[in-house]
Amino acid sequence: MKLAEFIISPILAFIIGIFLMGLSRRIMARIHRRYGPPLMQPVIDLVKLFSQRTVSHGPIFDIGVILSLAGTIALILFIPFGGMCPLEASGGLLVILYIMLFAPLGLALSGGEGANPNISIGISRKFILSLGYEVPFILIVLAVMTYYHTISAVDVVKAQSSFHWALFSLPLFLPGLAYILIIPAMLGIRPFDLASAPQEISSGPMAEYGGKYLALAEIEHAFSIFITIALFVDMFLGGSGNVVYFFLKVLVVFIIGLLINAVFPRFRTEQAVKFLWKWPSVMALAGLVIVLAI
Amino acid sequence: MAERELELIFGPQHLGMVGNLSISLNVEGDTILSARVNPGYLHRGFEKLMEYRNWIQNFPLVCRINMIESEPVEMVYAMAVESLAGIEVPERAHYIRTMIQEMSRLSCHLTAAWAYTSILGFDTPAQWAMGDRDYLLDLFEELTGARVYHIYNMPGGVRRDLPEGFEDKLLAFLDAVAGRLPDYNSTFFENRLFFERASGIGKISAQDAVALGGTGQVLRGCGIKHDIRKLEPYAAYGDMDFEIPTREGGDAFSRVLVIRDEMVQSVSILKQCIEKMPSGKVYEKTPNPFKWKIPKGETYVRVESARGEFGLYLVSNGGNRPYRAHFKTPSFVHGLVILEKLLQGANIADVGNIMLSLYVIAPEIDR
Amino acid sequence: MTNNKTTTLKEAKGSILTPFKAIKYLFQKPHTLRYPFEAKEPSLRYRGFHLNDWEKCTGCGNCADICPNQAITMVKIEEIEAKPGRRNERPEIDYGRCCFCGLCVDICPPGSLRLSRDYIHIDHATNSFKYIARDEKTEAQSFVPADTYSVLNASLAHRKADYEGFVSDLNHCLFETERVHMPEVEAGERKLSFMEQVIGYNREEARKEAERCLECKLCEEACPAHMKISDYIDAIYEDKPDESMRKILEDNPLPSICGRICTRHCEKVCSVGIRGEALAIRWLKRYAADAVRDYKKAVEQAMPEPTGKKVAVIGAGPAGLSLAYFLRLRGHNITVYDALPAGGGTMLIGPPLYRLPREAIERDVSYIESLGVEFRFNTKVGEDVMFEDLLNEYDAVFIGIGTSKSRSTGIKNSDKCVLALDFLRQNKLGKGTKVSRRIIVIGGGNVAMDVARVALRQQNIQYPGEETEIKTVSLEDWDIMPASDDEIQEAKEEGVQFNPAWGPEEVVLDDEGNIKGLLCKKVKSVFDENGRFAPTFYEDQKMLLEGDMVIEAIGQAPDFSFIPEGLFKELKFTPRRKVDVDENGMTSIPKVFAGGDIVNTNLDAITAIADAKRAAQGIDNFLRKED
Amino acid sequence: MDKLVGLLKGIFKDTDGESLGKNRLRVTAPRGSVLAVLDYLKASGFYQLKSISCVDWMDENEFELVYHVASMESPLHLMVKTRIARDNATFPTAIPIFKNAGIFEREIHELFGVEFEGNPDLAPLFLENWKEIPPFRKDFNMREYVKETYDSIPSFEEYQWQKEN
Amino acid sequence: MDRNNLIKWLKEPKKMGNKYSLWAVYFSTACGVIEVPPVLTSRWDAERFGIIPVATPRQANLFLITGYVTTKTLKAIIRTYEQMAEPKYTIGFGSCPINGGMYWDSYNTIKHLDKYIPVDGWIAGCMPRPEAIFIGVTKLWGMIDKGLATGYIRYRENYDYYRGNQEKLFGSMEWPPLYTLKEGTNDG
Repeated sequence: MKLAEFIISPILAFIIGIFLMGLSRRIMARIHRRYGPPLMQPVIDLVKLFSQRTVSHGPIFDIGVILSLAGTIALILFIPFGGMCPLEASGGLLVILYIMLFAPLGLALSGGEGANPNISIGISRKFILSLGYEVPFILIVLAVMTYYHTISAVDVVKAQSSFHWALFSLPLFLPGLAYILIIPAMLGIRPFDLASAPQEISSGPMAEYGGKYLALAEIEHAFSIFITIALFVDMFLGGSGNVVYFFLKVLVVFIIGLLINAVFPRFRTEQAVKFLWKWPSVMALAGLVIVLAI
Repeated sequence: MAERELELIFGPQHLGMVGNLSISLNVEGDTILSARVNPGYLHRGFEKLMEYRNWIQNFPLVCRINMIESEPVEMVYAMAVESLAGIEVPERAHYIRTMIQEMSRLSCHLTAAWAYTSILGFDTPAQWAMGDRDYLLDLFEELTGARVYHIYNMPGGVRRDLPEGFEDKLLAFLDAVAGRLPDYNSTFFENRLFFERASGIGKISAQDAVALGGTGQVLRGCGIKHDIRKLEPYAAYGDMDFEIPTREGGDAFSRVLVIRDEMVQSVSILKQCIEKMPSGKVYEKTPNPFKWKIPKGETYVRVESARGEFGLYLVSNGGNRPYRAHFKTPSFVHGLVILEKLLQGANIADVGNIMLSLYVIAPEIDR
Repeated sequence: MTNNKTTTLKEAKGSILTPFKAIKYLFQKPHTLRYPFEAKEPSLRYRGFHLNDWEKCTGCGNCADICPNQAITMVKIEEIEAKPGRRNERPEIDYGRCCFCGLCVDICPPGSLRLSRDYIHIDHATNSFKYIARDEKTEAQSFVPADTYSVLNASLAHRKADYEGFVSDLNHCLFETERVHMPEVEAGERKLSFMEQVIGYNREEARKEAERCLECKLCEEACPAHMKISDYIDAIYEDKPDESMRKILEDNPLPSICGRICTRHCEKVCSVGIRGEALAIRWLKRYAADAVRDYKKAVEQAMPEPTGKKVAVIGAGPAGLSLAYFLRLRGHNITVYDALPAGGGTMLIGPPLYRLPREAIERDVSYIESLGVEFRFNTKVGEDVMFEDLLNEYDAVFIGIGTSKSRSTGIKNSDKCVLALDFLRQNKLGKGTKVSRRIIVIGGGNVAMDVARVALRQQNIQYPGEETEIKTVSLEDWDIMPASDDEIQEAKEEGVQFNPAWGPEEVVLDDEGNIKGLLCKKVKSVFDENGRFAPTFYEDQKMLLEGDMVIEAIGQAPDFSFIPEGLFKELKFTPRRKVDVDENGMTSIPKVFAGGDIVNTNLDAITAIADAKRAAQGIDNFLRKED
Repeated sequence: MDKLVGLLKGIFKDTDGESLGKNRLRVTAPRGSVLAVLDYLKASGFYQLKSISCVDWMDENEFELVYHVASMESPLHLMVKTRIARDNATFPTAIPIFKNAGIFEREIHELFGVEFEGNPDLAPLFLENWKEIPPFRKDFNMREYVKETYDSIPSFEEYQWQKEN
Repeated sequence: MDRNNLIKWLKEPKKMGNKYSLWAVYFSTACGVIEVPPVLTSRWDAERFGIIPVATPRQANLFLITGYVTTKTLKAIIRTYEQMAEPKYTIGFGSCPINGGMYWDSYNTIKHLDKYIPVDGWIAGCMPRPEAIFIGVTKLWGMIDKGLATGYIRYRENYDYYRGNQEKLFGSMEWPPLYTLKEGTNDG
């Protein structure tokens, strides 16, 4: 049973991630007053990307991409959803915090081979941005862990069963809100898409990706969408034992993130960091203080 | 320091580059140390081509200097030829010209809105602006027979009279645009992030703006009330009642808001045009194009394009084709002098931001 | 738009919450046009691919000339028959060049070239972008009916039928459709004397008129003499009448005459004239001739080496004069014989003074004379000098006698009538005839008009202030009347009465033998089914036209009486009773050449000049071959 | 306008002014005094250099430089002209007077080949690897050049045909 | 998605993927680009067919050459084209790249684009309207289906010719050949 989860949970995560990617394009299109692509479009894109002849820039380049994807897939295994959590026993939220750094590292590794100035700028932006959101993120996770006195994500979910959602509990309301604010930053969407910023640095780290590499990066992106949102659902919306419910919760949160995406332009790097350290961090800190106080 | 210095080529193949232009940036981290604009990707040698074509053959040619807003180019050419050949344009043609100038200003500003917002990564208003502009292109098509290159303001007047029911369609469009303005306001112009991104960026003092040859929004964004339409009214602008919007900031924010306010004024001018439109003929026949010779002489004419003063220095040596034509395009100075200056010390995230707030259009630089 | 709500922004720094208003569009229907599932028609004026009505297109090539991109080339189409004024060339458009500006539409004189609203052509082969535009009416395979049309396979060869977009508009076309008004003496004034009716252009007017020329050169093909019309008009536009004269004199030695009475084959085919008024080519030629005055000084004609050959020319009409001129310029010695006291031939007697003053003729003749052509006036060949002698004495003989004999109707009492040429000759060379108060002119041609109008003037001179009348009778009805429309119009203005479709039957005399009137019968038809002249009449419808003088102006015939009978037998004629000449202008008698009205059927000066030009070349070749 | 012409004539030798219709004034100055005229004009309120045009009068073997200057307040537009020799054309730069003159001079340098002394940046602006005479000169035969340069390159069909034969 | 489409997907996923996921390299080569933003934005919305602009040529497989090409741009175009991943498709817009168009006698624009890089389809017009661009894309689909959109293969196989022409125009080139050149045929 556990073994099956090792396979099913990444696959489900992938399906949901891809679906969300398709959906995001539809929803954005609607706000743009247009129809947008079919929901299947990301899959079509993947098929195409995999069928392309691809230029490699050396073994490190390849390893970086794979590392990034592997790290993300590994991360899935630590996240409880739909009653599944293949690696629930080992470390929980702390491990998640740790593994989350893999993906940007992988990108940095492969990007370094690309010899394109846009990439190095993009990567430095990515790290600065991570610095921006990691601070509130750690604070949020800390607050959650402290509140529920556990480092296990599964336990956090369990503690919130029967609608004792953390988001609506007084101490964790502020960290929850802070999490919503940093979701765009974690997903790399507006107003925090400065790392990829196509109009500024030609999609930054991905500038030299093409074909299969880009496909892998897209898959990684699909996973990370899922992970980011699933974490929120787990920590603040009580997760769910049912895949469908879980998915619905993910959907709602994702759409909220999308709406932020739709109505703001992009931050400049220092503005982004300033914002992230100012509002979400303060809110998360306040939450932590409250949690510690009670 | 030298180690961390990177040379970054911005464009020509670049999502952030509207038009085919390239800027090489010397960057350190996110800061630009120096910038050098490298134009010429669109250089076709228009002024040379014009020397090979006769007065009428040049008329479809010149509008291609600026694909986004071809009207002012057609207009200066028509005005220059009229002034050299001494042609009087019928009154109605003046009004129609005013109308199409303002339509094209509106269309150009909407394009600018698209470009500017998408440079900021803000797709929503960008998509709206481009979508709304398309209805204007439909109107252009109705009036002139083409969406982009209208080839309509010809020496002697305009090429065809207004089609039936055109005024009503235009009015309907203007009302629709006016109805959409609150959306643009709330989503974009009143967006805090737009303020954050644009205010203080690309700041230029009024003195510098004048000394470096700035026109249009560059001056008006510094609080200088300068507009050829008022300074030296051409077409029917003398009869129109409008204001010159200005802002004091001198930064991208001010310039963009000036553009916005100008759209409001354009809508008002268009409505006045429809109201006051006189009847009569719209085209004073010019001599047969194969024989037409224009007496020796020279002239400089200028109009206020969407981006500033658009001028044409036209010399005739008495032949059937121009002896020399030289366009004074707003983007030439804005793009090659002011842009380079403003980019110094700017953040690389703001290259497109500054470039588009200066309203730089590459083909106009290259010609 | 002017209320505060929209013109001013609420907050200087903006807000972070208002942007969320945009989300309302999530719940609204998008405005996207779902092309190609939803189509959108291009506007009525759309400038798409070309259409060309081959029936209307004259192949003038103006579109190719105006195209700033040289996208249009004129391609020969074998299936079209070329004739003067209609070339068998049609424009081929290269869509690898075309910029869809529509200048070609605005310059197209017949308005045959239009732009359609089709604009989709996508292909991987660049050569498929060249296309000979042709109308949907004639080319079914390219143009499909609207119901079988599909945008998905639209191309140059798959287009909607009858889908016109940007079309020509005479108010906005690039050429001037209206002629510069030619000042004329008013009808009331001109009928009182023989003053020249047409005043002529002044410099400004001539330049303005010359400016209208599109230089398509259709006229040059239509002109029998193939004059370099565009060139001389261009020279007039450039304000260089001398240069213009030089161009004219290359092909036509009689600019002053032709500038007044030319039958204008050119203007009939003029591009501009298809939808507007044709260029006033004749008046421009007249302007050039009048502006120059002294041809010799203006042209500075270089004379070639004399050849020592001698050519005799019989008749100093347009044909004879031209032949003398052209041959003289080839270095031959020319002698011209004419029975009249001055040069000009038919021109001298035919066209009335108000149309062709004598000094105009003299100017042309004296120029030819100044080149060294010898004239023997008042010398009738056959009487004063024998034709055989000429044949012996000269290396070649040219007959350009024209039609000097008026035909008579031959009806009862027609001997009482006056013949047209006699009447005209007396009025031009002599003192003028005594006319009566009521005159009947038989004929509907230009000569009849001339006669009628001359007679009218004589009446006005001889009976000033009295009531007079002048009537014409012609077999032909209005629609087929051979006289030109201008002539008829002017005659009407001056007060000539017309009786078309009546045939003369008898000149009615009173008891004293004076003419009382002309009995006419109604014409049923003029031509038979083969188009030959064979009038039929309603014998029961008759009318008596009252008048006391009848002039017959029904046609002229040549007078070959000077040729000895033996030789005359050798002279071959065509079925239409014209002298048969070969491509060199030589008749069936060796050494004898012919031209002018006795050869061609156009019966006008310019054709005579063309004949002379051909004969001159022929004679020159003939003479040089002899050596 | 007349007053300005009078003033200019008074101060600078051989300088002439002529009105070209409404709000246009043509000032002709000899080579030596153009920059001084410009300086004077700037001091009297014509702050902005709009453009510099160059006209090639090949028949007279001269280039004509036209400085377009205007003030911000009045609609008057001045064209200050001077003629310079066409062979080895040189002219002092106007950068000390108008800061933006450099770019116009760079354009003229590229398209006409006029050397502006004192201008630090005369690098090619539009063209790359240009080997002919400057293209805007009247003796540059554009159509001939196009024929030689672009039409000499074989099309794909020609290449295939060549390969097969 | 109807059955036919499904079968096609199962049979030839590569082709179908390429067809319905055309990512255009965003390069405003010339004036024709003015009709591209309308196509991509809300009024016409090319994203319905999966067409989006992407930032770098590495990610793109559709190259819209929008209008006349100056020599300087041509260099950038070739560079961009060579960076794109195969299979890649090019569409030429308007008259100018076909036979010079408006600028047939300009000294700085090339007259026949297909002498320098392969072009899979041409759209007539100056400029091609959005509708024409859509139809152009459908035609490109048809060509991909039938295996006719093989410009990139032509480029690879006749690289001597293309590189030769490029060198003829530019003199020397700053970057090394993409494919190995056959010997002796370098002079085009």
